[in-house]
Amino acid sequence: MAEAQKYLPGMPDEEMEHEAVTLDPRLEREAERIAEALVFASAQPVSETYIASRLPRGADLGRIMSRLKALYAQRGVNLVQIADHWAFRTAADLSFVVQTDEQEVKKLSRAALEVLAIIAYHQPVTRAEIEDIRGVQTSKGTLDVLMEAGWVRFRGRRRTPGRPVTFGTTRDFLDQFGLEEIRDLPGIEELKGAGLLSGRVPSNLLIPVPASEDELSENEDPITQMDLEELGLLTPKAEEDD
Amino acid sequence: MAEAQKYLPGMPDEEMEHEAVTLDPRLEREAERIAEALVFASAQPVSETYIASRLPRGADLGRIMSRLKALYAQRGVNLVQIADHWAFRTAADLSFVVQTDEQEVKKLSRAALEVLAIIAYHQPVTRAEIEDIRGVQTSKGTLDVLMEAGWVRFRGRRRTPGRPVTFGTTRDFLDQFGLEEIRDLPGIEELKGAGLLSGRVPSNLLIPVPASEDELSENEDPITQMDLEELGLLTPKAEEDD
Amino acid sequence: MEPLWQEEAADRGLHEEALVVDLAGFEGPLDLLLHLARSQRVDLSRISVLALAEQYIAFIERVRSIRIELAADYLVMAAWLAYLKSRLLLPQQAKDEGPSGEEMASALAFRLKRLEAMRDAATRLVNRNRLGRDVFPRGAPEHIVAEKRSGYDASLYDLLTAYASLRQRQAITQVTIEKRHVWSLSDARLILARMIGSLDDWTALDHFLLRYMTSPKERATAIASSFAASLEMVREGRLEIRQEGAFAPIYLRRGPKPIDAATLAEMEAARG
Repeated sequence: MAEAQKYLPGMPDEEMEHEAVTLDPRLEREAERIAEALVFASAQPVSETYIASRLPRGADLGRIMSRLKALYAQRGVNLVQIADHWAFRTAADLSFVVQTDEQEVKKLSRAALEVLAIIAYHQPVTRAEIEDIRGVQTSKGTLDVLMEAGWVRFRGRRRTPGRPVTFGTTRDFLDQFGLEEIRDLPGIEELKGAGLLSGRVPSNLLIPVPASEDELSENEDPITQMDLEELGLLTPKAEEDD
Repeated sequence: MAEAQKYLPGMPDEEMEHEAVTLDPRLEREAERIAEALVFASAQPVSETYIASRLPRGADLGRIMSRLKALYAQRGVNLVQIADHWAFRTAADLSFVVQTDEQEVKKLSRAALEVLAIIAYHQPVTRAEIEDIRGVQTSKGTLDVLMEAGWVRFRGRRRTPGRPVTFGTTRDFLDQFGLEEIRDLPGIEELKGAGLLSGRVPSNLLIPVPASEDELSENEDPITQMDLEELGLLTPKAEEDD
Repeated sequence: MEPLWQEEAADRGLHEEALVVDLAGFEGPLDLLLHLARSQRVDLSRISVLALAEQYIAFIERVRSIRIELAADYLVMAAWLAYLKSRLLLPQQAKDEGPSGEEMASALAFRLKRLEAMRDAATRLVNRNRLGRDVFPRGAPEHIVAEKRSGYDASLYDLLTAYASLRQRQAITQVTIEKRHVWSLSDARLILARMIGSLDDWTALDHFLLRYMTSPKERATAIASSFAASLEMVREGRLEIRQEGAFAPIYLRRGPKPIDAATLAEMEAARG
């Protein structure tokens, strides 16, 4: 409570005077209102660069944003950070009331979801590496669907022979799954610790890997419509960690 | 100030106890959060009837809304009442922040995307070559849009009869599309692998490795100031579409 | 965790009793192996790779015995596992090259663990609070932030799809143009009709078609269409045809009712 109270709206600013104040308190407060208005007015995350360009000279963006974030933390609408962008989003615990008519969430096939997870945790990652992890070739309608959704993008090229193209996730991906940054991916530290993200198989790779032709093999998963629930992908339940 | 303080978020609710409390303070606070989230997420002003239908039983809508209104009154965003509907609006004194920037982001047309992609892959490329690849004439407007966006530039002139102007991409182009260098554009195998080209690609389809955007190729001459004038490129208005 | 995967096993059509096998539910050999490994009901780092190899091979044999066609990948994996099994069972020879059976087994275990970890990660990811399902943006945004100087918006994906589909479209158009080189029956008939005036004596079909064959690629279609057209014209009495034996040259000459100039003109006109 005390913490929240510190950042109350309409609070006299004298309370913050012990902090390094670079701006006149009135200007500081104005800067806060501007940042709030800018982010609140947009449905898309707004970049810090952009916000900063609109603030009075001398305003401390970092302090302003973290103050606003704390201020909204307990409210029905929260201020969230997405990489170096900011956005207002309804509080997750209110999802039961705030149902819009159009359910905009994209349904992903099991294969697409798996590829998305691999890209997120292993990025930058090449297609060959994705296929190595999954043990099957990537079918059409997997990577392109993820790119179309705006969650996955071509990142660049690996500096190895052949210079293969690498894939990574986007800011929209973070926004979609409520992540501030990639390091917030669930369990990523444990996976790294267990060596499961290194891509380096302890021994050599004699294990058959999928042939490299581009045509789909018939055994590629056509589950697109299959219910994720049936596959246990929507019931996380007790199943924590590995 | 005192007025605002009374309705602060995260305030202990005991302070309101002198009011006619019909709800447990925690539920009351929840009701406030719900109303806030509902109005925030709605595309239109939300009717009181609708908000009331979503609130916990016994919640006093009138009191909740006026509390929220007071809470936001001093902020960058205000809660406003329009007849019996509610909406969030940028505070009137801050409208300049939101409006100064009315340069709307336009989507590139399909034709422009195609021309841009051809220039990226086939650079240095002449207008005639672009038309040959697309199989249709390219209006001058399309190239103008790309030049105006700062993604396409004149590279030089081809050392062939007529000395046609060659086009190439710019550094801004790389920035926009998140590429480190032009050679990072995916090749034919990679487009196939990502599902952007279907598996049945005719054998006559070749995708060039784009030439570096900085150096002129052997059969290109640099563009001179004189060329630009001669081409009428410094007075773009005269020349209208084809 | 167990009920979850049992359920999945049922969905995937892996019923022991009924011997109904639906491999379409599996995403390749590694997926099948992971499934089998789970049925050992131990932590993946403690699975018996030997037992797993045996299970897999047995499974593949059973599937083949009921004559279900298997993708080659499954058979390759079976062969590899058979090899692995032999390496695990035979004592390591001093001069053996390559990895030991244990190394191979641990590599396999690693891959299974990694795949499982990614499956779990996918599950956790999809169950997070999703934008548009659990969490919502401002419903009535008041501005769109134009951060790019260009004023235009396009993603690399847009650019590449536009390019890929353009190139594909254009390439296909070119293929269609190529198809015009196929001789239709009426093409062939017209050509034969034109030639007939000069055919007093037997002439090989190949010989008089030569002047029409601009490229060797057309040879097959020209001969096929002319031959079919010539049969029709023989029936009408316009042509006579003769062949000494199978694969011998085909000879043509004018028939009892040759095409007159007027009919030929009509045919030319009809073809435009």
